[in-house]
Amino acid sequence: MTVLPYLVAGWIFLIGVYGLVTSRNLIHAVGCLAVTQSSTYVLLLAVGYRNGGTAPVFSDAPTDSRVVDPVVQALALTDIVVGATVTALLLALVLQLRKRHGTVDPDALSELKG
Amino acid sequence: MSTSDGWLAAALVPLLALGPVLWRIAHGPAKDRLVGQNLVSLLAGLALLLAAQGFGRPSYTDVALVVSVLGPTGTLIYARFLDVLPDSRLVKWTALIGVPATVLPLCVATGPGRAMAKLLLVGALLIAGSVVTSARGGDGGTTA
Amino acid sequence: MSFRFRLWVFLVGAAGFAVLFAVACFGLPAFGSGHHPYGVRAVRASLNHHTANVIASVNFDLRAFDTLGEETILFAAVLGAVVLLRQTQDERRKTPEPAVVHPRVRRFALLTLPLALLVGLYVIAHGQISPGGGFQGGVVTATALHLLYVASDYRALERVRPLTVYEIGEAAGEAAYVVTGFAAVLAGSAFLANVLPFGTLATLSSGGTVPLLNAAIGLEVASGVVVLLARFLDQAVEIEEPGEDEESGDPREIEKPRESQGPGKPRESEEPRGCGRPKESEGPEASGASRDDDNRDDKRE
Amino acid sequence: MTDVLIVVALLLVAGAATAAVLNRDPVRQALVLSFLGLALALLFTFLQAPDVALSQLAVGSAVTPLMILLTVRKVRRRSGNDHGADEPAGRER
Repeated sequence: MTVLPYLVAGWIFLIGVYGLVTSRNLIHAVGCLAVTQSSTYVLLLAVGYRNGGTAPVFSDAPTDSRVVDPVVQALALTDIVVGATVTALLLALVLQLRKRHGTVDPDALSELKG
Repeated sequence: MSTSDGWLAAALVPLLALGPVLWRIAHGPAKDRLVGQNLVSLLAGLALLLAAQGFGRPSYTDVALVVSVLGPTGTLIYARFLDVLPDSRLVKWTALIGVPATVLPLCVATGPGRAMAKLLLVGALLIAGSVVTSARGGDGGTTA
Repeated sequence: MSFRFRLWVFLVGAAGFAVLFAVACFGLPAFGSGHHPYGVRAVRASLNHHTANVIASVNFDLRAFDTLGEETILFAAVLGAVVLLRQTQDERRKTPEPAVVHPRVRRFALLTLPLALLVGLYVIAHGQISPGGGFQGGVVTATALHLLYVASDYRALERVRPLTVYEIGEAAGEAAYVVTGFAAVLAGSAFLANVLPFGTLATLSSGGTVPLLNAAIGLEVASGVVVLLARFLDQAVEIEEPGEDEESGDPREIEKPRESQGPGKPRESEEPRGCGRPKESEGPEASGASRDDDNRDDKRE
Repeated sequence: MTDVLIVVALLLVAGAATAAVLNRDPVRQALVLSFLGLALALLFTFLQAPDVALSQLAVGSAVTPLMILLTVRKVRRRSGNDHGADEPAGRER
């Protein structure tokens, strides 16, 4: 239990990169990138967790309760939304590629180049 | 085992049920995948409600509230794109039995007040969403 | 770089990463332990500013300048996607057939729509008190709006969704954030400093500038996601490239059991109505170009 | 008890991530990604991060898969021409 969350984060990262490397479809590759991104959230929140802690939101908890680390949560929170818009940008690029070169296979694209 | 542990143990039930559902989503035919997606949001909503009670933080129910709103929306959008909205007795009965079985004890535990109103709202949304997206003859409509 | 070679490079790199990462994991403080000096200080600072939700306080008060950066990335990403997905000269719009929706689905969607929008706004508005905030609530609101698409069809969504307003809304959100920052400067403090009275803990008006910045972000994210989804929907449903021939379209398109559709329901006929079949204006070249396209594709494969 | 919940959610997330990568068809992948989004939201709630859970829920369960589906739809509208360019079956080399 002491390292399991970290190892899971590492596994998600590796499997996501594996998908990126072996992908034959850019849309699939963008999905794999989204998976890879989620490994960072898991790692960040795992680092910030404290046994017996509760969320650092004091509307329904006493202000002296033991809380988990809010800083990493703030980092992960903004990154998730910004990451989604970046995913959208990548998908827009895929659509452009498709329009210009008629394919979404990265290998076929590099063949086109020469 | 304290009461809060009891609630968390109850949250484990829908959580463990998610495992087989993942298998169906990853390997099943198109119809099963949509049923799976439907079931996932229902089970996740129940697990979140129970966990909120188990952690003693009523404000966590906000997450369940968002699940109950976005879950059926997501299913209907998928149905629109895949042109299929299968009727599923599994989802329907899970909702009709699971949601009251979860929400009513939670209401008893929280007692009357704003928190209880929110619980009932989430429960109603979960039931309505699941029934609409799983009843016989339902259809996401054709794509356009 | 061949596929096999690439895989080998990955495997070597991944093995190295796995070993180093595992070693690093055992060097980290055990899960659930350790002390968090920044966390403790953030909680203290947040309570000093009467903000119940410490995460909102970190985002919109302690690290407000960083959030401006994040917001700008979001703005730029949306702008980039909009530019990439605009309608080019050789593309034409076609009117999609109105969709046939089961009345029960329609009723459900129309009833849930106001509720879903309300939930989104609630999540934004309660950002400084309970879990939630502009980032999350913005996305929820934007997604909720698409219940309308589920309820009837894309045309209906377009009619009630003036896109320009959302484009302006996105820019206004970004601008409001910067203006709030400069207002602090005018008040004789630092850029984005929290200069307003803090109010009482756990009320809607607590937290000084936090609710303002929160609302600005909520506006920007909601508008940004609506604009993004609108562009993607435009591309997928309405805009048609020259040579995009629906009838020879892939029958496997997305595996769909046709028979599951109700009887008498017309299969969505995507063929453009009246206007713009290849006989008109740019038609011949267009279909010719597409044929060339096909040949090239065939040779390549 | 919280630890048990966290471990189960972690295993679900790891499984969903693996399934999302190994499903080569983007439409299938989109559905698995939305499962991954919900599983992550559950994990984040158990890690006492409801704010992050809300964010992940909104983005991961609806917006990202929807955009992937829309892109697939646009790309496949023409794909009767080049056989199998988007189809996972046709591309073992």
